[in-house]
Amino acid sequence: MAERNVESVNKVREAVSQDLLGGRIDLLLGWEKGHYWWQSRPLFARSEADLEKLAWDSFCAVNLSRYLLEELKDHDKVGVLVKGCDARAFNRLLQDNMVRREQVILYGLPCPGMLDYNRLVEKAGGAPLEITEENGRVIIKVGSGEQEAQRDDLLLDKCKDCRYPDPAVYDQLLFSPQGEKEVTERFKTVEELEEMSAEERFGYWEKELSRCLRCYACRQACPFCSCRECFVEQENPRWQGRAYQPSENFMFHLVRAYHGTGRCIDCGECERSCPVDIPLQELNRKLIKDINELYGDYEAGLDPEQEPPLLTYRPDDPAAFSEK
Amino acid sequence: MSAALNETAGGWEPLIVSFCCNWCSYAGGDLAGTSRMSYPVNVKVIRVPCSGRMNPMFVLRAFQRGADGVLVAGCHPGDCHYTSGNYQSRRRLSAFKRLVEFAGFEPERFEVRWISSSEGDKFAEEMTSITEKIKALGPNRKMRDARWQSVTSKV
Amino acid sequence: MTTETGKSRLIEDMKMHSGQDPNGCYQCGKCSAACPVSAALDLKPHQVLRYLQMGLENELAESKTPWVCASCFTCAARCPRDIDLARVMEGLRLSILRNRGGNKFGPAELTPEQLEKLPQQALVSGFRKYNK
Amino acid sequence: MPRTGVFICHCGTNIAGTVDIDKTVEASRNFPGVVHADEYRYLCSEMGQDIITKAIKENDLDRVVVGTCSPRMHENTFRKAAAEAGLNPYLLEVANIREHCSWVHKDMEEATPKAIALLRAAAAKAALNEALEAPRLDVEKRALVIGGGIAGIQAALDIAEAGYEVDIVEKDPSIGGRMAQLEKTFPTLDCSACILTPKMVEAAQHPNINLLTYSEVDEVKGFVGQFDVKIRQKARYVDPVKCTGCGICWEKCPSKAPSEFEMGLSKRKSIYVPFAQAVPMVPVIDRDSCLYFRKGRCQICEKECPPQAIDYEQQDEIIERRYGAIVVATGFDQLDPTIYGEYGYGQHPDILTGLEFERIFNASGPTGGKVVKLSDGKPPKKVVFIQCIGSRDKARGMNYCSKICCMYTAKQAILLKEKVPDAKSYVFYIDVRTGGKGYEEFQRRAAEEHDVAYMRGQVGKIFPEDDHLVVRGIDSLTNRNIEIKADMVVLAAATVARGDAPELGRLVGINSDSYHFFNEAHPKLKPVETHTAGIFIAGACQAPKDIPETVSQASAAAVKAIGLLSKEKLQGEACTAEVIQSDCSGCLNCEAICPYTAITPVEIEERYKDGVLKRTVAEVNPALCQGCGSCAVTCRSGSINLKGFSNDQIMAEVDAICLQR
Repeated sequence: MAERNVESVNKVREAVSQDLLGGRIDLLLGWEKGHYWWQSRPLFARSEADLEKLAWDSFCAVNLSRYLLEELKDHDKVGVLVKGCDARAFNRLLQDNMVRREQVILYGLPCPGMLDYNRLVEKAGGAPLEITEENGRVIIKVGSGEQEAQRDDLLLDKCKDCRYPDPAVYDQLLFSPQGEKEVTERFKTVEELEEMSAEERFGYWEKELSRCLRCYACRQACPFCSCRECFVEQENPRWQGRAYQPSENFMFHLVRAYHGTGRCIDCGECERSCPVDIPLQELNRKLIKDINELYGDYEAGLDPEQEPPLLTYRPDDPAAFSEK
Repeated sequence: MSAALNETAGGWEPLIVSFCCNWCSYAGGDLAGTSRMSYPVNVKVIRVPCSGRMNPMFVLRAFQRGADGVLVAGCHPGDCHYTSGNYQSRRRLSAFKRLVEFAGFEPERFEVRWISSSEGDKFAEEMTSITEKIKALGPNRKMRDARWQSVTSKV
Repeated sequence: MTTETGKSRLIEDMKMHSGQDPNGCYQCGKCSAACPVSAALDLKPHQVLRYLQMGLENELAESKTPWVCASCFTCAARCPRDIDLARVMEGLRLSILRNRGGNKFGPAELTPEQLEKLPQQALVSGFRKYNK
Repeated sequence: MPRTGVFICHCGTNIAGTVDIDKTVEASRNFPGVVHADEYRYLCSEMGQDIITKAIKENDLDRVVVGTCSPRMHENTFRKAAAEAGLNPYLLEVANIREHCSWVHKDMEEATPKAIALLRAAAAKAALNEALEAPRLDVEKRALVIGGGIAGIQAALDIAEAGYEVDIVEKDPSIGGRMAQLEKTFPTLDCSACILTPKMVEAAQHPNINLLTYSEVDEVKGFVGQFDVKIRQKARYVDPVKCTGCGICWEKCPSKAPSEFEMGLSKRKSIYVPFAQAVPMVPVIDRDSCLYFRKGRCQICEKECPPQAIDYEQQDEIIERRYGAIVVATGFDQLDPTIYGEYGYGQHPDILTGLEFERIFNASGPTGGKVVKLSDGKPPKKVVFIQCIGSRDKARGMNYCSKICCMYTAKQAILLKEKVPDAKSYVFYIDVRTGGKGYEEFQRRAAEEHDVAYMRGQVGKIFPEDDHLVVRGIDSLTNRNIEIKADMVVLAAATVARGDAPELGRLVGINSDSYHFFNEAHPKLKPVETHTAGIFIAGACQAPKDIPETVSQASAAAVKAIGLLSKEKLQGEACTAEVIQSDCSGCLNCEAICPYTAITPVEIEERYKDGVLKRTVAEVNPALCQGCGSCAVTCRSGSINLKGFSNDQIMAEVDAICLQR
């Protein structure tokens, strides 16, 4: 991935610089290398110099579409690099009328899946210094030598279960599409939890959610959380207490997940950005599984024209309760 | 803590909050009244214009405030005074019911029923059956807001 | 013989055995009209229902009807009040049998050896049937 | 902090019987915000309402909580009392401590704490009530009557007489409905056509009435005062203006089909008018049996028609009009007795239903008025009438009594005696129910003067034998089985709701009971109104009834409609939704689910840094909003709220109701 990496970054930079420097867009959202070598953080490129810092490697996990909410207030036209999940996030914002399609130029990047630094550390048995990638294998340089592993074993959770690596919407597609991936274990954890008894499940979630310190990183990273004032911060009515204790944590996470019914694109950013690693994606996946089961398969963000499940109905809909 | 539960002299009595839609289920409740039927006193009804008005947050709020069971009652699909209120609430509350069960609530804790304005007997039956089921399950500790109970039980 | 609440024991037993409530009948007579053996009955089926409603247990006990009834279900299939007359007749037969002659035997009449040998199940059902 | 007054009603002993009034009043005193608590035996009485009005003034209360019967019963009464004291009526809240408490819990120890909890919740909600104004809506001065039977005609005539425009939508090619199929009517035995036809002509000629026959309602939107209705006028393939009703076309038409009007007992042509006195006298072509439409041949009607009124290219027409009020008068069907194998209906031509037998009496009926057996055309010697076929039948039929069968059977028995003097009638009945004016005397005349043998008992079995029908019944007064060798059997089949009634109910927005008869707003006090404002019902579509009752219901429904149309402005719904536009993110989910399309996007400008930010937010049209509150739930940030049932009010109610057991 390394040499292909340099070549691909140049391809991206070249495609983007025409528009940025040509004035078609006044801002480009991309990635740049962060403080550590295994971090790629968002880049707000406005000039030639900014474009130099552009990066496209195996750590560009951050969802850039989310930044459109703020940036489109100050810029008329914005360009954004979109992987599969970022493109579906864009469709989410489009469907929620948060963005106007003509305001944004989308540069599609079929995504090979991003690596999980913790898995690198685990595989390397120590702090890895550097990695190189060739045809599906990763060579990790670590103090005492090298470790090698299949790339697929080192992916982030959200990339392991990713069905649509290719962007669902784009203006230019910069690389050849990867094609839809076969995903079998998307609801594995959900099904395991469903097997448990009510008490065990409550125990599981009480343990997980007790770590939540209500920093709301999950809400900030989430493409479907676009309210101007979130219900947790409202005073009249005071839906939600401020203290982080079991009943309040449950209230926040259950309600946020419920707000994602038929809207969550399963991009996993909430789980990835959670500082205390709560498996938040499982709550959203439970709702996705139930909506698919009850009201027909629906993949949020794929097709903005398709009616979201909770905004429509059929008179003969099934119900999860007795209708006798 | 146990003192703060709904302890009464005769042992624990469950508290059931029932949100009833004004046009059908609430009228069904009125009919149960005029027909002098009886159902357990544990059930307390809050009137909402339509089952479509049922925000899942009201259900969670009830559990936080110490309710042991919540029953939402609306018109039979097709009978809604606002034509589509119960169609929408059927989807919303189905997804939400599965979610709270996934979070660890027993299925009997939160239930939804369609009760028409001419089904006074069904209204009484449903209220009795949910009370008995919850009595068998025992008090609900999940999502109970301990601070709120102890603060207010003195009032 | 009436129970404490003044109801006829025979009829209460019939209700318990058959699970049918004679009060549901409004005497339309359709059962008797269709009954194939109606001619041979001293009390027509709708009359049996009326006697049950009126509590005339002696006439019912003496009547031939419950024994002539062939349980062909013609009446039950036609009853507009959804009463299963065939089961009513069956219930009637059982309660007549069990009330005839009062107590047959109770635990006191049995010697310890008999109590030893007889299977528990037989004892219990015997007491239930014949010990009123 | 609000100044709330709590008023508890004894309701005689209805509440006081199982709720300790004094303890409730005491408890109410220490609810948050309560400054005055009182009680009275009958709060809904004049005296009671004065107590409330006086207390509001004396203690300058700005919130009122009334602990009485269901708000569905007296909320308006108490709101008016509050308004009299100058308090906005929507600042009053009712706690239902009768139907939902004292009447359903017998033990005072248990019922009192519950009543207190319900009152606490009402007080918590009242504290957050705001003064609301109901919008004033204009009323379209035009009524729609669905169904052109005697009920629809009578309602339309009364509304038209009051000076308002009325459209009658009738599914069949002619108005007249069931009554047109009758030969004679009880109890006066006057000829049905003689009293109906003048009404039909009057309706056709009335300047204010517009007849839309062979038409159906496709869609009803809007609400009281502004119903937008789409009516599909099916293609007749005959130009009503040119057609003179001369009848040459249906004389010459070669192909035939079973006549619905004659209940299938005889045939009609493919181009036809249902019956001789049809109004309008304009035929329709039945596509399924017409040779031209099936095979592109014939076209005799087009050739023969003097005014050239036939037009094969005619298309269905959709008419869109606005109405202020709607009267549903769609009538009834007769039960199909084939579900009772024991009666053999449908297996022998001489076993008929009451309506079919009525057609046989009719001069323009299948037998030209001669009462003969359909099997061999000979006059019947013995005719057996059987009552309660499908009525009063919990097992396989309808559990109710169809009310009209005892009378029309007696009438048919009398007509039979007049037409076939040596015929003998037998009537098997369970109970003869003839409660109307002059009904009992009429029925006794049948039994006494027309030699009709009334047998108290049902029939168990009917089967054909040689050239007659063996009827096995019973006379439960003599307890004797009876066997009659009858020539003809007439089944008094139950009156049932129209097959498409649930569909029409859903379309128009009114609900129906388990038998699919439309639900009246209140069985005793509002028999012709429905739960949907502006929509009224009349006649057999609400429950089985005879012509006198149908006509009086029709006039009642007409008066209700006139009362509505005569208003300059209508009071709309006060508890409507409202958008807090600064919070609204503009996702417009609310617009997507609003059943009344009352929410529209609107562009607003907001201060942003040094400039101005233009963005789209939602806006509610209070005139269209009916207050269902579905938008308030689909809005994740709670930026759209429902006045009267707002988020904070319901949350406050939940807190208060969970507080004290």
